[in-house]
This record gives sequence, structure tokens and C-alpha cells, in this order.
Amino acid sequence: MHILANYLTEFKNSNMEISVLVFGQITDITGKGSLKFTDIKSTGELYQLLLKTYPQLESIKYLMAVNKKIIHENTMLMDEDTIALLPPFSGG
Amino acid sequence: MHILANYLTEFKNSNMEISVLVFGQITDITGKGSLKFTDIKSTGELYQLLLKTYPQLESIKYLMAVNKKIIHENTMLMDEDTIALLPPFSGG
Amino acid sequence: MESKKKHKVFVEGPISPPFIADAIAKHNSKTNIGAHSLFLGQVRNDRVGEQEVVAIEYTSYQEMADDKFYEIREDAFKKFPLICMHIYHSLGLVKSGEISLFVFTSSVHRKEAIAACEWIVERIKNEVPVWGKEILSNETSQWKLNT
Amino acid sequence: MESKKKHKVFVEGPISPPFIADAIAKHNSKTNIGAHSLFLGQVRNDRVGEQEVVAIEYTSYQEMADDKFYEIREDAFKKFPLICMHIYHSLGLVKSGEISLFVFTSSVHRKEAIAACEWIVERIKNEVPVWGKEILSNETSQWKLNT
Repeated sequence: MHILANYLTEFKNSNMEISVLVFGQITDITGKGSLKFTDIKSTGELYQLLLKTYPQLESIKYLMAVNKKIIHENTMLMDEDTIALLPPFSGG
Repeated sequence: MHILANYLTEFKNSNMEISVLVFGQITDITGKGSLKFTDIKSTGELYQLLLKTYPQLESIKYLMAVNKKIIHENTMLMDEDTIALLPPFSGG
Repeated sequence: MESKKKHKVFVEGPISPPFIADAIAKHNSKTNIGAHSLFLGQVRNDRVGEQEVVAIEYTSYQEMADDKFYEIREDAFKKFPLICMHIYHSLGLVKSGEISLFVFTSSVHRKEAIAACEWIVERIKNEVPVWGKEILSNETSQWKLNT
Repeated sequence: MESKKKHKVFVEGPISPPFIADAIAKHNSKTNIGAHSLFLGQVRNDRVGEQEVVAIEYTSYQEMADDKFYEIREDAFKKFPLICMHIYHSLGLVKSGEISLFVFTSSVHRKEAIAACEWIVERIKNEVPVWGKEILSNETSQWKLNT
């Protein structure tokens, strides 16, 4: 059992997939509302990757939510987590 | 002319008539919504006369308005003035 | 600005929801408005001993009340950057569950409409000569006291 | 108390005056209510250079927004002695002059309904993931910024 559990964990990590949901003005930059990434371990790592992929994000103020909760510091990610990129709200 | 003016003033004074409008719970005491008085010179005098006529007014908190303006001190009255007895407002 | 328009405040009987809807809909063409604040006073069926309030009968010193509503209106436009404001108050019988006061303010941004609406409601309650007589379930009555 | 009822907040397109009238009329049977406070957000035709805003298209992160509306609702019932509260927010296209937000609070006395309504509006503006895209008269667009 122990060996199997280890094997599964490793298998899972190496194929870890996260969804990134994109809203508001950020959709103008990404061109789509959702993105998929594999093997991203933290929100900090995601932030850097997004910046490399979409340099225009540099000028955009936004928050990240992990599974619908806004986070304010670097947060570890798990398989199937949903991260949202949230530019300033303008409802009402 | 001067003599005539004096005469008119005296005539007016001796028949000076004021209207008293009654509202809210005070109508339960007076039984009517409007009263007429003659030769009342001030709101203080009116207050005393009302109290003598309707002793139950003793227990009622009310303000007086002279010609639609609330007054807070003894005020001289003139012919055809309209005085309103205003118990606490309860609109809305 | 409509600060000079002296509109009729008193309405006979309750203020109906469709009347409120019409008042709202009329502001559709005023496209500089960003926020509306509405206050509605509804008659409560308060318990009074064994009885309960089934209606309130409103009376007013109308001439003085009209002057006061006008003064409140003028003051509101001086104090707050409003685009519109409307006040409607019932006279006569309003049953419990029905609406007897409707204050409606509109402005570019929300804070002004909200602050003005509350300020106007307070002034009406304190300064306008209107009296409510509470009609109880056993057909007796008592004079309402504002809190 | 209806604090446990999770009602639908988002409506497609503008919030119509008859819809608001219906919401008001439904409270006719709640005769312990003495005061309603309503806030309505209306789309402004702001000038943007040579153009003006003809509509706003609202989008949302709906799952998160629904959680947030529920949290605001629960908090409001804890913080204020409310009898009822309702929130409606538009998604999709709302033209200038039309209504995109409707917050409705009811309580025994006026102060609680008024304070709660304002508090809820502030929380919605600050915390609910909704974005407005302003559609301009020349068919270009820009993202709205809340003030």
C-alpha cells in the first residue's frame, strides 16, 4: 500500500493540471477566458509564467483567487485547482 | 386722515379675530378642528385661555405655529392671524 | 435640476407599487443618473395590548406641510448634488402592509443619493405636520407616536 | 428571517421597474415591516472623449460571485436586524438609463434598513467579481472603472 501511494503521488505531481480563469480586461490580453497549465507548483510560479507568456500583464493590476478564495501571498497549488485572474471589479 | 386712521386702528383692535386650527390628539379634546377667538393679544394669552377652556390640554405637549411658522416664545398676534396647535408629528 | 418645481406631495390613500415603478421608469431618460435611493415607509400591524394596528389614518396641516416639503426640497438641492428628488406622503386611510411614505433621490454617484434620501426622511419625520391615528382591530384608535 | 434562503441574484439584461414593483408588492403581507430601503444602480451615458457610453456589458465569475453574495447576505443578517433582504444584479447588456443593480432591505424601523442597504451596496461594489465593459457610441469599448 505504501509503495502504491507513493507511486500515485508522484504520478499525480508530474501531471498536475490547473485551470486558469481569465476575466475583464485581462481577456483582451489572453484572447480567451480559460487556460490550462501543467506542473505549476505555486501562484508565484504561475504569476511569472503568465508574465513571460503575456508581457502586457505587467501593466495590469489584478488579484488571484484559488478555488474562489482571493489569496494575498504565494500559495501552493494542487492538481485540479482553479485559479482566477481578477482585475478590479466594476459591478453595480 | 390722521384721525380716520386712528379710528380704524381702534375699531380693528376691538374686533380683532384670530383662527385657531387644531390637529391630532388635540382634536379629541376640543371636539373640532378650528376655533375662533376675538381680542387675544398674544400667544401666551391664547395659551392661558385654551387651558382654562380645555383643562385636559395640561397633559398634552404641543407647539404653536403662527401663520404656519412654529414659534418658541410669546408672540404678539394681529387681526386674522392663524394659530395652529401642533401635537408631536407622526407622519411617515 | 428641478429644484424650482413644486410638485404635489400628498396622495389620497396608500402609495401603490405600480406608482413607484412609474416614478422609477420616468428616470430612464435621465441618463446622467447613476444611482437612485428610495425609502418606503410601510404601515406595521403593531400589537397594542390585545389588539393590533389594522390601519393608520393620516391627517395634516396641509398648507404648512406643503411649505415645509418645499423648504426640505430646496435645502436638499443646496446640500446634496442631486439630479432629482421626489416625496410622496399618504393622507387618509392606509392599511397595514401598505406604503404611506415614498422618498426618491437620484444623483450621478451613489453616496449623494443615499445620504440625501436618509436626510430627507429624517426631516420629514421631525418637521412635517402630519399625524397618524392608529386604527385597532376592535375599531378603537390611538394617536401614533414617532420613535 | 430568510437568511438561509439562497436566492438567485443574477438576472439577464436590465432590471425592469415592474420587476421592482413586484418585489415591493410581495412585502405587503409582511406586516411587521415598517421601512424599506432600496438602492438602484442605473447605467450612465458618460462622455468619453467624443463618444458616450450607450450600454454596459456585464460579465462575472459567477461561482465566486454567488458565494460572495451569499456571504454578504449572511453577514448582513448578523449585523443588522433585518426582516428581508434581496439583491439583483444584471449580466449581459444594459443600456444607459436602465437599471443594473437592485438592493432591497426591510426592517421594523427605518435606521436599520437604510444602514444595511448602504453597507450591502458598498460590499457588492468592492467584493463581488463583476466587470462592466462600456460600449461607446462608435461601437468601440472600454473596461469600466468603479469610483
